[in-house]
Amino acid sequence: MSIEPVIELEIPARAEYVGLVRLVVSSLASGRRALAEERIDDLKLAVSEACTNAIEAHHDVDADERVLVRCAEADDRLVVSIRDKGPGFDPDSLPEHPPVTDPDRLNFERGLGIPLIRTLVDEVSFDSSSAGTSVRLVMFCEPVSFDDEIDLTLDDLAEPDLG
Amino acid sequence: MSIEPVIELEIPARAEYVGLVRLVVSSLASGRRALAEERIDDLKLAVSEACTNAIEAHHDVDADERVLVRCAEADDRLVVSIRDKGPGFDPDSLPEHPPVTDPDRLNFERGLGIPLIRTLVDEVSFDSSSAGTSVRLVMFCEPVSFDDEIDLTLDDLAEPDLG
Amino acid sequence: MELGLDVEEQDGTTVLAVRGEVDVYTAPRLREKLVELVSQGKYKIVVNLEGVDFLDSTGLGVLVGGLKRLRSHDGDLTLVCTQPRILKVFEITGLTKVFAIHDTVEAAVAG
Amino acid sequence: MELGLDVEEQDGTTVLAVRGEVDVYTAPRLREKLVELVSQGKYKIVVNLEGVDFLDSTGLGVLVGGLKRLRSHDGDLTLVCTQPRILKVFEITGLTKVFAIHDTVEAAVAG
Ligand SMILES: Nc1ncnc2c1ncn2[C@@H]1O[C@H](COP(=O)(O)OP(=O)(O)O)[C@@H](O)[C@H]1O
Ligand SMILES: Nc1ncnc2c1ncn2[C@@H]1O[C@H](COP(=O)(O)OP(=O)(O)O)[C@@H](O)[C@H]1O
Repeated sequence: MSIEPVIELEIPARAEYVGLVRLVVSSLASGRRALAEERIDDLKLAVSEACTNAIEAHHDVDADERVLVRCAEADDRLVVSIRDKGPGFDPDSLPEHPPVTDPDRLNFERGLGIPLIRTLVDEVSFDSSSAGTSVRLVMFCEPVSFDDEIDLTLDDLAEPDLG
Repeated sequence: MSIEPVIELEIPARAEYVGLVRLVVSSLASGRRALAEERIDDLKLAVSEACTNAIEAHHDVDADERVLVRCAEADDRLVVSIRDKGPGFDPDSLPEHPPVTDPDRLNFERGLGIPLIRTLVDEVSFDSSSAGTSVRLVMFCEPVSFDDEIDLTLDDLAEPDLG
Repeated sequence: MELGLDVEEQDGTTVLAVRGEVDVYTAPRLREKLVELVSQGKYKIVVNLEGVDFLDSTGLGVLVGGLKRLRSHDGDLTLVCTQPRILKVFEITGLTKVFAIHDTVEAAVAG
Repeated sequence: MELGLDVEEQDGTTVLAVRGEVDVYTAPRLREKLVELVSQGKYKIVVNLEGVDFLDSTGLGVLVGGLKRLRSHDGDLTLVCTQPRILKVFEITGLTKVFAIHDTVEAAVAG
């Protein structure tokens, strides 16, 4: 598997440019026959959430800062990374929401971005420090994907049929 | 007039990515109310021609080279520059085609890109050396534009009516 | 990026039809519109998402905020949505349990 | 980026309907198709550009090359195009004087 040359898109850290990032990512993803439309939508939403966070991270820092989006295409995957120079955060200690059945849930308008990202893409990793954050999203393109693996039942995991 | 922050898009020097550049430029241009749809198409075509040249300039050099597209938005204009690291050329000494009425015209499939660019945008400048070429395209966005000026007849240029 | 927001009254219910992309850039306009409607005393609101091409967590947050606001006036905010890719965002986040989501404006207005 | 190329015979003329964007990436496919048609002895070709969203100088070059090839067989390549933004490219380059450009496939086939 060779990683193909990369597309880089650098935008001002401003809300109005997130749509452009979505456009670029979904255009690249649409070029991949192996990626179903539904998964393109998933990647687009995940990238949009990560970009929104990157832009918001700069609100407290410097409005002239920029967000860098890199898209690398390989035979079997699309990798999108979103880098900001915001203050950083710890993705493993985010507050949890009350359960959706709790009336108190309505007090939380935020905090859905990262849970969405985690659900939508095949792999996500965060690299965050006080110098900034880099979020790396991976979407596999091959027909036989992650989903199939997850759908394995315990029976499938039993001893192979040697017949 | 303040020049707004810039969008940068860097692509591999490959034909398949020119469409992405068009998409980005026309998306940015569509955000400008003052720019008529027809002029967005003009800018899109001019950028596409310049990108095509940039990519072709790399064919003889290094296929791993990259093309950088920068879009700057100001109140009254959109500026798109396309930079390559190809061998450079002299835009002022390009061969001319036979007139379209000459049957020999059919022997020339190429050489239409730069004439198109010159006609389509409001301003174009080339900065070319053996280290590469940068093409800068300017499209004015204000309703009162270049076209109106060019449409002036000799009468309009006569002495002002002081009445 | 344009966000279309069209308001219509139907049988004492306010139907807000949203068109376009709801994201961090456009969601503030949706929020303002909801606040405006509540301040006009519209406490039964149906948000029609059938014309929405894209909805992110910022958009979800605005809808949650709107629901909260309306509930505090004993009102309600319900949704019209049949598009799988938009429904999916509500499903993943569990918000299908928070919002009443209808297939048609008629069903939503009938409550 | 897809380029649609559909071939149809009409009254002894070959109609090639092009859909999508014709640029440096897709133009080679258009060129190959024209070469293929000529090698099959199709010397009267109408290229229908009504489905084309974008056409650049590479596309123009391929059409000029096609016309030259057909003329050398005493054939012809004519165009169908009414879209202003596509026509404009022919006008600026003066190629409206090189190609016969028709409003409809019927007119082009009738010659
Ligand atoms: N790139 C980032 N830089 C700094 N903080 C971040 C970044 N991404 C996320 N965070 C932090 O994580 C929190 C949760 O993010 P998220 O789940 O996307 O929800 P929301 O953005 O709506 O708050 C954010 O509020 C923010 O404090
Ligand atoms: N960025 C560039 N780098 C090097 N040479 C260039 C560049 N742009 C244009 N040229 C030269 O100018 C010529 C004319 O360009 P153009 O009018 O676009 O027509 P075409 O690309 O079809 O030849 C090209 O063939 C090439 O030799």
